[in-house]
Amino acid sequence: MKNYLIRRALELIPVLFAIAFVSFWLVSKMGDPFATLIINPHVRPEDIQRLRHIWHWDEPLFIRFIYWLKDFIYPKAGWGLSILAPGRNVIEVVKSRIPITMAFSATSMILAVVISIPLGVYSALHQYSISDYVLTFFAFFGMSMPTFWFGIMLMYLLAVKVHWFPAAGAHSAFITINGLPTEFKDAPAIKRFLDTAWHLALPIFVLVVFQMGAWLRYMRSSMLEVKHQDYVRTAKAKGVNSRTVTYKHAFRNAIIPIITLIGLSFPGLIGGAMITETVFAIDGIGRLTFKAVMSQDVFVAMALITIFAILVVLGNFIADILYAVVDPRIRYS
Amino acid sequence: MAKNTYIDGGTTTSETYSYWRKVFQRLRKHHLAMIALFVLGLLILVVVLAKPLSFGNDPYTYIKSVPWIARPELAPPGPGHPLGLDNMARDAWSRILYGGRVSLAVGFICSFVGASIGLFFGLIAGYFGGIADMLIMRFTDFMLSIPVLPIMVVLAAVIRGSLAAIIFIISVFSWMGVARLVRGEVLSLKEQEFTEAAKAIGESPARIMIIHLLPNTMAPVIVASTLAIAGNIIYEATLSFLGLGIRQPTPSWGNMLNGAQTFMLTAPWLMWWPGIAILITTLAFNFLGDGLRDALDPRLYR
Amino acid sequence: MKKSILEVKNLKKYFPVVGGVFSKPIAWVKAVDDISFSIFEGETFSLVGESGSGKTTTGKTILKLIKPTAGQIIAEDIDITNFSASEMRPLRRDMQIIFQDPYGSLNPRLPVGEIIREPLVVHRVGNKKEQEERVVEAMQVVGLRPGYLHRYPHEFSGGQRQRIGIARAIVLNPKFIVADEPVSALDASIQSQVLNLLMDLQQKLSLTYLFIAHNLAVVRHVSDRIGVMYLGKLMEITDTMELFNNPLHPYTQALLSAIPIPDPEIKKERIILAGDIPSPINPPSGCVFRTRCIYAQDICAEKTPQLVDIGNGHFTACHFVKKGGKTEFTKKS
Amino acid sequence: MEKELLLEVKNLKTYFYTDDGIVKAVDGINLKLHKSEVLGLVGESGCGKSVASLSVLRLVDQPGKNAGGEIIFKGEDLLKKSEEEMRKIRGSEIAMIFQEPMTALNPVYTIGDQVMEAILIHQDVNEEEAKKKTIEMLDLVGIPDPKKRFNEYPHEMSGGMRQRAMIAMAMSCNPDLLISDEATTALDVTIQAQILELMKDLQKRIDTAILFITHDLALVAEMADTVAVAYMGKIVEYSSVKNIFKDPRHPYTYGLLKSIPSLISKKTKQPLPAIEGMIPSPYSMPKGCYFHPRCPFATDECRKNIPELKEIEPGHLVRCFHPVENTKGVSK
Repeated sequence: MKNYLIRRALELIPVLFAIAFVSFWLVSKMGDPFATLIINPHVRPEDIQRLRHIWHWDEPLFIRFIYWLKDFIYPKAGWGLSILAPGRNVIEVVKSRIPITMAFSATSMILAVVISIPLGVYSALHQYSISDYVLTFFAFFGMSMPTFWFGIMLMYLLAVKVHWFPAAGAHSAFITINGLPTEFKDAPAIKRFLDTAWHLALPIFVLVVFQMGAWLRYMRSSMLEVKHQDYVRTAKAKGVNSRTVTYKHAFRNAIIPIITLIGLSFPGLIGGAMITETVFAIDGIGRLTFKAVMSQDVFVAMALITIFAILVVLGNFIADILYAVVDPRIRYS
Repeated sequence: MAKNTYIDGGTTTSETYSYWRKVFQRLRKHHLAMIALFVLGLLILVVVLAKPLSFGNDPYTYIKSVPWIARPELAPPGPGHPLGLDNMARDAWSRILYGGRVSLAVGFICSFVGASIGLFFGLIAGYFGGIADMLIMRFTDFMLSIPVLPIMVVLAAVIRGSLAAIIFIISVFSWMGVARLVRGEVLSLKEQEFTEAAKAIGESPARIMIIHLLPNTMAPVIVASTLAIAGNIIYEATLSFLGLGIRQPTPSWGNMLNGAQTFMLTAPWLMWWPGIAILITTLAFNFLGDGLRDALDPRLYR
Repeated sequence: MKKSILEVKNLKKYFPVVGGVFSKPIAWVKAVDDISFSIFEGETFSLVGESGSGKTTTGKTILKLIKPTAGQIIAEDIDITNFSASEMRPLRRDMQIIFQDPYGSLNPRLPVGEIIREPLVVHRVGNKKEQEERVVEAMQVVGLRPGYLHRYPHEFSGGQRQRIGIARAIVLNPKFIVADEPVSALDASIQSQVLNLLMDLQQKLSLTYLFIAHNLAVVRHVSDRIGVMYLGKLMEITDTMELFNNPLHPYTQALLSAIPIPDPEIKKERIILAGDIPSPINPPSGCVFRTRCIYAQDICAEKTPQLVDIGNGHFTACHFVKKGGKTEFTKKS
Repeated sequence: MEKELLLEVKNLKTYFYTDDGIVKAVDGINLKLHKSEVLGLVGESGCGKSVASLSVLRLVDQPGKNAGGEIIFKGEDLLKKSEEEMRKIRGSEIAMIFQEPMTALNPVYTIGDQVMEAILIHQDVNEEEAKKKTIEMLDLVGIPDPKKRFNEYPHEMSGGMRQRAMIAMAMSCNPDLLISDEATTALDVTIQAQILELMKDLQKRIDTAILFITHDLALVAEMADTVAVAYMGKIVEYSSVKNIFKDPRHPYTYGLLKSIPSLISKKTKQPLPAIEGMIPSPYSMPKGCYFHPRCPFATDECRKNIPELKEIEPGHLVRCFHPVENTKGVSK
């Protein structure tokens, strides 16, 4: 198993490097980050030249990338040049947005998996029953639904028409404590948590539905496949009761292919989070990416896309480890 | 053994049927897939006949006035304009019809291009193995590790706007699944003796791939491509919704929603129909794909 | 001396086993390890052995379906060992193969007529009409109704499919056919039909067979000479009757005694070999059979016994079998 | 001496209700198995032998269903038992081993765990005792170094060792009946000899009756006391092993025995007396006797009516209107 994981880890390094380079190249095609500075009448052309030199923008693409990568890994004070947040360190800007995105995408992913796996098993065990059809229909609905539209519709129905949920943002600006409006950052932790949860309920719901469809279908078909395996029959022939047959013998095998899919689902989750953040105006890294691209904020966009790539690659690696843990056949290869 | 005594009986029937006919027979039993097929047929018919079905409206023309409300911009549904007018006073119904052309075209073309690239890479990697396989699969894994939507957004910002650009952007990210699938199939087909028999006859690799491997990988590719159409339609809609896809004034279901969110409070009806159109289309492709999977499942077959 | 149609000299085929951090070959499966034999014109030469003995690999290597690691393959005085695919192509008209799996050996998407016609198309034999005539003729010869031309493989039973495979092999009028376990996947009542067909075709078309099988009763019935393989090595080669009446190698003796006999009244003394067949990845030193041989001595671990003619074309690879068939076995204490 | 009757299968029917029609996989099978006896059930693919064995344990999957008959085990009809009662019988009173030891063992659990599970279910022992018993069982079936092997996964073992583990699992609760469904088919001939030897040895020691299912007539000759020959879901001949091989009366049994290549005969490289034709499609079974299209002795009667399984001499049952006469010496 050690060899296997070392090999996988080593394979990830060039992948990460390549993704970072390709995104760097693409993002730099978006526009010249220094060109916009010319609008400012206080900035002289020499200053722009100087800035270009400081950020190695006068070097060839690949060299520039290496310098950029170095700065990305060990950010200097005042590193980067952000249009959205002028004068602020790019890494700082990005860092402040990560927690909210992580919080609501991780929550949605865990919820989606935790709900859909038992439902998928149930669906497989009751193949062709009414509940199987209902679940199947629901799964297809989740897979077919355009996330952004689903988000808008929920916002319209549940936030605009009836005011059950807030329409936008990750939290309120002010929280009422003892009848007094208090600034969010000064409110007690529990209040802050509840307020955030209330704000994120709809976006999380959207993401859960978006992810659940696929998990439900995968789990159902994996379970159906395993149900007819010889070892399930052996277990029955041993006199194992049907509960144990299902959960000890069948489920344990059915979950193996699902785990490999977790790694593959990360890019989709990031996309989903980006859309949801944009629709619900949540200031996470997804919305920031969109804004950065739209305003040609090259340094921010590069940092963000590299961070996304790291997340995907790490997700793959975690799935690999999990896979090696659940499948004894992999441990020795 | 005496000559001309033939071995009769067995599973042979008097009727000769082809594989695809049998598949269709099984598909017919799959009610949801048949409904999906019907819905898709209808959709295609509707977008092809967009002009006669538009009640004489043109998706690009600004309507100067409507009788039931003072300002034509964001006018609610009324006679001749069943879905009302958008913020630029264009007929929403005709825009949905013409937008459907874009969505379906993007869905089909990207899926076809993706499947073709995937088939090519998958066949090469699976059949030749070794270095070719390693390079192709590393590249595939690399593509799968890319956070698709953020990169698509960047790409769309770099090459902006045209239908061809959107098709290119989506196609770039829609071949990896097929490549992996085909490679896996080819690896298992290679284990089967008919591939070896072809080599023993002296067939060239190209002939083996085209005559023996390609037709035998088609079933899962068709399923994957059908499901991919749904995904590609959603990608197009998403990019257009974000303002990075099909550009105004060309209608697309996605860019119709881009405008609609802004006017959610004043003209909520504009939000409903493009979304429902996307949902129905993707739902139909997903159901059809699922039905095809059951109908093509080789395990039930033999 | 009879004319040899095929000669194999010191043939070796090693398959790499990859592993470790860098997926480099860390070991070799010695599927075929230094074997030599000749096949005479018009005879049926059989290779028997258990799984992992390398008999199928030998058959496929002879036809260059697998690239040999070392040694020589000489077909009618031409050394084809290093022939490229295009150099092999004209020779393939004379050398054909019949496969084991009647389900996997026919392309499920091609109608039977096309499957049988493929060899004619590839070798550009005649025009379409002539090709179709030859297909019909081949179908008649193997006992398939020519009216089945347009049917697909799945419409046929296992026995019929095996006939289709045979028709494909003989349509080019080859001289030499490798029959790789041609009846082992068939039911007993169908097995005898196909064996009869193979023997009948040999007579009619003066074919030479390399017959690969694990069923010794079948092999006994169809072969002129037999080679016994174990772990990639040849243990014994001799005429069929000589092998069954006078097996000299301890492995052959054990193998023959392990065959169940369809007669409840014959209760024979069994030689039950201890232990498993060792892995071909790391076969025992010296004589590969020594780990299970009841007569093994120290010399067996040190020296690899050579396959030697002990008289009348009876070859054996055992340190204790001497010229004239004298054996000097002593049981291990 | 007549032994105590352990299992009696009466007119058992198991049908598969598929989209293309009903497949009568088991179509009225009758079997009798006495205590500590070995009954061989032979037949080619499609004869229903495996389905019959699974039917006895009531383990036939959808779309297969019992369509009638009785399975009397120790005087009680298994078909009338509740699922819970049935579960208690499986693995303890009736155990089963399968053809493919690789797929029949769960890949994610160790051999030890899987054998121990059977002991823990049916015996009133704690985990430690069960583990001790498991290691004893592994040792008994000839797995070397059982303590170490306890922690190995199926993929780390050879086919022969896996089948030994399956046998250990099956025999761990001293069953009265062991069903062996093609248990040696996937194994090499020298390993098959080992496993057969082991089964014979255990059968003597534990005094278990065996329902020995195979397609290989030679194995039946070796293992069985009584033999039932199945063809297309029906028993066509039923007798002592000696009768079946020395005096086969059904044309199918007779033809089958004659068609297998011999290990003694001098007449090699000669055409084998093969049975013509092939088994009919289960969706379009012939009228009358199922074997008549391939039978050299078929008459109009055979084409119209299905013959009954009749006792033509004591202990020898044949389902045929025209049993073969003068068959002495067919076996080689």
